Amino acid sequence: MADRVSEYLAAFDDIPGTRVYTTKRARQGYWLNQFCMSLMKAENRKRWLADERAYLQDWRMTDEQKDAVLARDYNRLLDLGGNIYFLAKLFSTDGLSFVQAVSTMTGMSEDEYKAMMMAGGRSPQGVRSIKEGN
Amino acid sequence: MADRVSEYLAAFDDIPGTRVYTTKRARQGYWLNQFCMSLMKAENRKRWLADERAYLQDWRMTDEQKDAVLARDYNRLLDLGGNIYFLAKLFSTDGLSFVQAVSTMTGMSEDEYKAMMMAGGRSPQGVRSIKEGN
Amino acid sequence: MARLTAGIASSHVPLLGVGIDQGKTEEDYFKPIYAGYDWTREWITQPDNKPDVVILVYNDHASAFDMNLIPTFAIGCADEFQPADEGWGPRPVPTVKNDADFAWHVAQSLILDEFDMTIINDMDVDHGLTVPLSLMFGQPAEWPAKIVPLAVNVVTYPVPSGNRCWMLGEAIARAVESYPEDLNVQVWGTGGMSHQIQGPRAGLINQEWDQRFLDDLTKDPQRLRKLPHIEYLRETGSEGIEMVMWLIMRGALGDNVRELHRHYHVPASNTAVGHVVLENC
Amino acid sequence: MARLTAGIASSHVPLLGVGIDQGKTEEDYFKPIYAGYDWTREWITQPDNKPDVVILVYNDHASAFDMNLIPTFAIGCADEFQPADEGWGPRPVPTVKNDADFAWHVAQSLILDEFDMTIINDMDVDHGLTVPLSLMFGQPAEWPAKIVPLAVNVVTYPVPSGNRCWMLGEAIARAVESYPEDLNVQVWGTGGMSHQIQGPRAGLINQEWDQRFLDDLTKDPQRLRKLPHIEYLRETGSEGIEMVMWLIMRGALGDNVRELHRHYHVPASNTAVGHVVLENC
Ligand SMILES: [Fe+3]
Ligand SMILES: [Fe+3]
Repeated sequence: MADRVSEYLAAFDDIPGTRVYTTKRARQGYWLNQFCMSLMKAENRKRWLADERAYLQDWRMTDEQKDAVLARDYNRLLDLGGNIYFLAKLFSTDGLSFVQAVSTMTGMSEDEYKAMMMAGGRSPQGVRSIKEGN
Repeated sequence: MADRVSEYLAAFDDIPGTRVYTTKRARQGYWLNQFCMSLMKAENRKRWLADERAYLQDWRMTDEQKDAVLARDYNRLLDLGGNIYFLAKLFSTDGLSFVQAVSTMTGMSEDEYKAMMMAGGRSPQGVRSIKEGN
Repeated sequence: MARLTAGIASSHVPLLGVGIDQGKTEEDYFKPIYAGYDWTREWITQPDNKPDVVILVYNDHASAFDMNLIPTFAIGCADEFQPADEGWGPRPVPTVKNDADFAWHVAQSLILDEFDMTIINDMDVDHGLTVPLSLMFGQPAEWPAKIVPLAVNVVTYPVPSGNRCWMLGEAIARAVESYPEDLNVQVWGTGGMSHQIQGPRAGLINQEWDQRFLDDLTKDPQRLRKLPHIEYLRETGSEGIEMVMWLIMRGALGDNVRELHRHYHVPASNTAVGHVVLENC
Repeated sequence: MARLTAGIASSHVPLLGVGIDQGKTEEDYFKPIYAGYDWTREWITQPDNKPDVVILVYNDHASAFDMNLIPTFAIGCADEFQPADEGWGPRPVPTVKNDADFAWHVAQSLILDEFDMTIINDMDVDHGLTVPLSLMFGQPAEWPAKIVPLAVNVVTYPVPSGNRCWMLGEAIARAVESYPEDLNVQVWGTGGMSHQIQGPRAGLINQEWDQRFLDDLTKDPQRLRKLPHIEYLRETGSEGIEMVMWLIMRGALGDNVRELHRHYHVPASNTAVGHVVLENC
């Protein structure tokens, strides 16, 4: 029997500039995402803001994940298994809106990104498939 | 459309000497069962054994449920929404085995009940259906 | 006998909750977004249209469920649910009250229909559920309807297929029809439309695709039912996948439906806002 | 390619764990119970029969799941699971190690097959899972196979139908066959047979019914697939319903199976112990 699961997942890698949150990413990012969840509690946010490095010591994340958290490098965090809804707890704690945080992943300035959205958003033209180049 | 759910559930009431753990019972027994779950932790078992009445004050159970817990009246507890797997935490904390606790619901002594089991258990003859009397 | 009278779909962008909670609805940015809901806020107060119960299909955004628990379909059967603290404090909106008798009936009926539901009795509900309530009902002291939360996993892949969502909708319709009490029941599908909030391609919006999706909710729903996940992802952005939840709402309605109202606006935050009100013909 | 080589069914009576843990296996009461597993403990050590992975279908008995969370079908995808403290301390048995790559593959395949699985990444496993391990593997320092826990709700009604369980078994077979690694996979169904551990009717045992159920696992499995819940309850006691989990194991095997071994004994605690080893013809 063909491996439907692999076929299903393989197509996701063909989408430009997109990391679909597959179970592979979910496993890689387990502790990273659980760390983010901890920031849903006000007392944890306080401890985190007081000393980020100390707070991270309690979490079984890789050094790469910790560095990317400290750097707020969201594309890197996605590559390391972070999920945007979990990462949202991190940028919300920083007081960033979704638009502000999301813009940091696009290579645009916040204003450029906002202007693109106001003009109707990013066109799907050319960014549907790496293989098809459409 | 006929109410399949009601039809499905109604049949359960026709079984002699049996309380099927329907969602109705699950709702009625919610706090009773959650109280039982708390006894899975050693520190809670210790507090419970030290002062049962005091321990029960923390739980939003009805007075009937509390009295039945204190009396270890398992048939009554089933009627009040208890589920046997949850109630097992209570009789396990008392050091009772499943056979010992279960025998208290049958109107037999523990020895009589054990003898029945050794002889092949209770026959289904006559206790399949209240309506059919078989 | 309970009656399934209408289906509503709407985006559930968190910013739209913020806009309402902070009194910004008249600002230039927000005004055209909220204006598209005026029709519905009026319509839904009419005696024939006011639901007693809403089965509110939404997804949790890492609020009630973390990586330790990923239910494909979860139904909330508790008496009430509190707004979640998503990292900036809970929304100042009323407690969500359930019709627990009805919710348990639906849960039971769905399991008898061979849907592998997870029953949840203790959870907070996030913007996915509370923002549509604010959009449809405004800012009342109490929500004017009972709410059955039905949470769908659209975060960790594979999420349920469009076909499975549609079938769940059909089973919801059977559950409603078989409930003896006389209730006006609506099913709401939330999330969508185009949006991608991650990676270099973030900000993607596909108005053409979205409008065709809205068209086909009435014209060719069977096409939508068969759309594979990859099409949502390529065409509408990674978070556009939330639209599979609209198919639960659509599957719960009959073969033929009438579109009573449509609203489409770009942007709200990173998202294309879509909203329709449908009734059975 | 992974191969589904055999199915095993067994009761999971907690007392049988106690008997092993407390070294009572040679006592008069226990001896004939455990003797029926000798054949299997020998068989399973043979190179052809030793599973690399067991998909172990069981139910949680208010250990990992309380009334706040009732998943119809839950699959454990974490790397390991600890024996639960069920009220008298955890059983002194090895940690249960998963093949997480395989478990996630199965979970994904089942969801693509339109089963509404709940994925669980943090849970303790109770006697429902650990007693069959002890019966089949004895008391090793480490369990000799990786275990995928598959928990089924058979406590709060409605539980999944026999038909749905059977279909889940078929989908498990597809998941196994589509896994690229060369693994010997077994599916175990646990629980049952006749027992009722509550109410005045407690202690019910229906040997005739149980034996016919065992017969029809090979002779007429389609009859078993269609048995309604009420028949299990009336005929085999309220906890006899656990046998629907055997149908997941049976559904995962092919149309024709051979019974390699059978064991049936009354009583263990309140329960009729049943055990079979099946392989595809
Ligand atoms: Fe959303
Ligand atoms: Fe059991």
